[in-house]
Amino acid sequence: MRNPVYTAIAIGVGIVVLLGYFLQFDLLINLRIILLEWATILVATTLLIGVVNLFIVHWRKSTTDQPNRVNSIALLAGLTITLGVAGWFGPTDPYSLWIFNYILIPIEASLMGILSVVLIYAGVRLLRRKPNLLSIVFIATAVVILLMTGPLFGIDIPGLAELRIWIGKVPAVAGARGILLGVSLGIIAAGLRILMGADRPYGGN
Amino acid sequence: MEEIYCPQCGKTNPIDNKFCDFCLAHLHPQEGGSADSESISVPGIGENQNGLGGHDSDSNVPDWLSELQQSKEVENEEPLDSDSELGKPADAISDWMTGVSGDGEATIGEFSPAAPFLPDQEINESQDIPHWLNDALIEEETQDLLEDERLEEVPSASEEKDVSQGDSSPPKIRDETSGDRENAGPLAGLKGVLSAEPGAARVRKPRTYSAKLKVSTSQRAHIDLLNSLLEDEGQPQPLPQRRSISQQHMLRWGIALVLLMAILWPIVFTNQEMPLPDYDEGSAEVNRLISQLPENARVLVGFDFEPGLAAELDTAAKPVFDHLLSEGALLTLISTSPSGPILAERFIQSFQADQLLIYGLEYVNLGYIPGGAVGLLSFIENPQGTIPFTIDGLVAWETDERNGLPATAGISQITDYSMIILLVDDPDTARMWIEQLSPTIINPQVLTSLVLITSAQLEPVVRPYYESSPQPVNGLVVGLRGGAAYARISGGDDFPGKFWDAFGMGTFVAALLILVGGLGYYVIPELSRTARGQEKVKR
Amino acid sequence: MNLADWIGAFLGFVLTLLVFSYLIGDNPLFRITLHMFIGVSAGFVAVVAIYNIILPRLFVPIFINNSSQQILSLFPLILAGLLFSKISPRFAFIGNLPMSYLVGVSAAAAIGGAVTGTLIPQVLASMNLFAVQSNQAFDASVGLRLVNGIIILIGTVATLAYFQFGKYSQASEKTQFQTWIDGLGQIGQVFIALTFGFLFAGILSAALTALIGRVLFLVDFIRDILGLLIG
Amino acid sequence: MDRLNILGLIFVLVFFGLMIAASVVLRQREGRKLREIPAFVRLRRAIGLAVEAGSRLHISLGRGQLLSSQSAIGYVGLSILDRIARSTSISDRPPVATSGEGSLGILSQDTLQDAAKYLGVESDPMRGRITGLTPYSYAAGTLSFIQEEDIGANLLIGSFGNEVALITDAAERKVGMTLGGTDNLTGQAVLFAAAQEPLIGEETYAGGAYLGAGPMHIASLYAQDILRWVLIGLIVIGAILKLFSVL
Repeated sequence: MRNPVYTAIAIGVGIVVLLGYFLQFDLLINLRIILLEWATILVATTLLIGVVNLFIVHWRKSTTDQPNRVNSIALLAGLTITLGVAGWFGPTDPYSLWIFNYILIPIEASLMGILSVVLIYAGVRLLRRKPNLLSIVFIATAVVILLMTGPLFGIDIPGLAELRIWIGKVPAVAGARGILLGVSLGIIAAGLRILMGADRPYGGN
Repeated sequence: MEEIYCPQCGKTNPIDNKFCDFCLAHLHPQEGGSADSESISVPGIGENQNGLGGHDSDSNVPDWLSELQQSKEVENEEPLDSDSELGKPADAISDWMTGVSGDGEATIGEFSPAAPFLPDQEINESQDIPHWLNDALIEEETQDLLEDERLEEVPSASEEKDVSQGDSSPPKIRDETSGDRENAGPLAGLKGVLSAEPGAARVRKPRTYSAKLKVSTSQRAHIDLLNSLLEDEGQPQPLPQRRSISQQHMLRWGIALVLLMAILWPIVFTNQEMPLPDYDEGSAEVNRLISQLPENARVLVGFDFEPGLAAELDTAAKPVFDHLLSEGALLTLISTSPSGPILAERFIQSFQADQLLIYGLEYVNLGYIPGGAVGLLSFIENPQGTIPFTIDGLVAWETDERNGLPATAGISQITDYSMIILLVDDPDTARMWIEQLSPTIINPQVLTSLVLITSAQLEPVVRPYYESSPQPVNGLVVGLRGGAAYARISGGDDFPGKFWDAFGMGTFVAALLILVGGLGYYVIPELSRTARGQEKVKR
Repeated sequence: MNLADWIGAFLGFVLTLLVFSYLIGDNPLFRITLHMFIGVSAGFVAVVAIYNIILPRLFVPIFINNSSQQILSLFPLILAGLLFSKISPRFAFIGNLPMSYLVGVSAAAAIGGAVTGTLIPQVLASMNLFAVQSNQAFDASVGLRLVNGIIILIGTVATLAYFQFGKYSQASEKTQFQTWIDGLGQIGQVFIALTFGFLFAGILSAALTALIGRVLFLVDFIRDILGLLIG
Repeated sequence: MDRLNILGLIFVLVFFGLMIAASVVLRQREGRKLREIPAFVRLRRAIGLAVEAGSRLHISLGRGQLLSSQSAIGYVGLSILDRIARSTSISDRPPVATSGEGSLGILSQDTLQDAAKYLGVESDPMRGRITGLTPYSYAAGTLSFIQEEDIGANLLIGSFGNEVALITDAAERKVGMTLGGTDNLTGQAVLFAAAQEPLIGEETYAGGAYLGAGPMHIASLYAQDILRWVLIGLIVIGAILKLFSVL
């Protein structure tokens, strides 16, 4: 049996915050603001715990004799140096910006660059993997949009530019809206399951 | 009936048995294929020995000895296996699995027999079932069969009689060892299995009872099955998928090469610039709004993108900010992602060469609003209370008691800003900003306008907000194309031409690759399959 | 460029090449680079969190506010302290209290956000497509708007219908209603594929821009080096 | 008081009531069948295979911020993690979870520990991993995690952006099954092309129901189905009323 205290806290706090979204009573609104403010601070704390967790995992890995330990050492080095420099001088100091500009941005932007190859590869294989109407529609749309996003050597294919704008304005909006509405139904269901105590991801068994 | 003693457990077996019925050790060292024996001994790790030349190099070494060597090496490997990831094995089975399947490709990568010939990746990709899965399967099969055997071996009345003629009955032997857990050899990790100690083989006198009585048909069937399984596994795999894997590699390499060439070409060789886009309504609207800003207008700028997209958003935003700063706007920088404040600072620094921007006077960096939509809403409702300090700890706002920074002077609520510009790469973040801001700014009395500079991927998400009426988004610069259009509209000729050329080439080649490559990749195998089918029919 | 910039550019050059090496195949150097990246980005996140939230919002209020606010600001401090027990598996249970608090708040925030942020605005936006001013003359542009509005409406409805989970008929025979829903779902799928295709092209062009940015950087660096060597 | 807000509250209350009602009805008699979603059929098979073959399942919970709508998909991922941990922990190699956000990481550890306690086995906190704290570093961490570990199937259920392509690519290189669903539109578009088994939009939220995470998960699907048609009705009626300038 789970500890009922935790469930009660989750449900109680949740209901107050939820009602605060819809009902405009001063007391409720103030209570909601305070509860959310605390939650915001706690989320930042979990972020720090995440960093500590990362550190511990890789510290353990780097101190045991295993083949991937060099990766963990690299991670720890990156983490400690950044914490030291940015923590001491401040995150927007030129020293911190140096690390950001010459280590973080090159790696992340290159990963994003690799993504283009990965995505083209996925696009090329899609038809073979799932030969159906949806894949054809997907690929045809992607190709038309791609062609019309770039300057296309200054060549003007009549109708194609208009088609691109129309797709972006009409059918893509319809699809996106349908998906978003469906997703919000899913979100409400998942949230309500927590608020009625059916799902209890917090510990306390 | 001729019989043979097992060199490992000392029991008798029919002469034509390849393996001992009891401990699965090799009965004929010189005949047994080494691959077989190793597959049994310790899958995964046992295979390694093959690569290291354990058996092949010296077939005279008796099996039990080589088994012993192996088991020692296996023991040495164990620290490798008990990686911190693994759950602490709580029972014998998970313990056994831990030992068997190893953890991490390190084991496979380093010791796989194929390692000298193929790079790691090839091994991993070249088989339908990964090594570790193979090993686990073999071991599991072995385990199942052995367990079945044990169950079925509960002696029937006649068997009991026969067995009693010997010195001791098999169950008794088992009892002797049942408390121990094997830590080496083929049955590592199992409790209550027959002793594999070489000493036992030497000390104990061979039993003299007929094996015929012991091996039931079902056992025989199981053993045959096991043998055939193991032989199959021991066979070198023909790597049926290898061709298609290398095909995939080739495809990847091909795509990368063509794409890089297409991008490099205009960057390195050509000077012929592709035409900037003619006109873009969203960008034109942004241009108009900025031109209409009052003197020293306060502008709130949200930097909400990931550093990976810095190239796209920086380039798209550059012409807009050139224009904005030339109008003398004072900037307040903010973000809802932790990397945002640093990206903001970096972006502002990129203007310093042309135009000196003094911190606090012309711009101020408020840093990061935590808590996603909740935090953002609280900032919109009460900016001063939510972020009282700048990222470097200065008091950000002017209050009755204290002086704030000039860049934020006169701002007490969000609608005091003349314009809010948002640089964003994520649809959820964009929607979050728009949805949270729109109740406040869609108000005829509010003069604050919201302008979005977004990554190209966001167009279908943000365009409806721009198109709808009332308009929650008043201007829209989408991706590199939007930035190029803005540069053309504002007359700024400093839009990086090579960038735009490479972009034109890149998008064209990408579209072509997907279209032609996709069709080719689909059609060619289909054609060859049809051709193969026709050949078969002819035959 | 000063020396620090030269060193930085060289580092950036090498790191870019190391990441690009993944295109040839996965390799240990690529992984080391990735791990360094994870460490650096985590370091920045931690520092920004400390500078922007932990210090000004957790600790500063205790010292500068009046007594009632000071007491109030002790609560998050205590909760955050309890949360830190999650670092040790043995004492993790102490942190269950703040976690259950966080889960409750976040579930409510999710529901509130979905209803007020997505559901209501999107439904209203779908309706507003048909808001034609009564005094406005019905011309071609209004007609076009209505046609587009109808397409968006059908697309939205069909996409929503595609997600229908329950079946209205047993497997053997389909009721008319079920056939109708299935048909609508098929149309919805086409709209979904179209939307994804559009988004995919956008993502690809964003990724291409990043790739171009990196290639430009590499080429510029080589040019700079050559310029320096040749003079 | 804002009329729309009140409407919103009524919507949530009706949703709540319908979920309760559906759970009661489901308990009394067998409900209608759910439509088949191929991805979940294959997932169940993959879980079965994992139990039999002792391979490890990897569940990636994404990097959704807790105080936004993204948290909901995180909770769906966690309930699937719980379900899978309970069905596979005892057999051999229990599942591992990676996440890109501090709080999700903590929750995944709690979930795994609860499942282990329920089964009476010891749990290792290292199985709930935080692999990075920004979207791309999370993708990078998960990518190397997939490459370094022996994983039979990857479930990506959580909030992902376009960076998810790096994860699916790594999974494909390792020849493992990849099932992916997210709330993020660009993430979905990428998964549609790159994942072996993509889940679209709301389908991802149904994961709990399709994997048997509890009766309330199925009940909520029925509530969603009813309210879906209510929404459709509202949109159509609203559009007609707008057209004739009634509203």
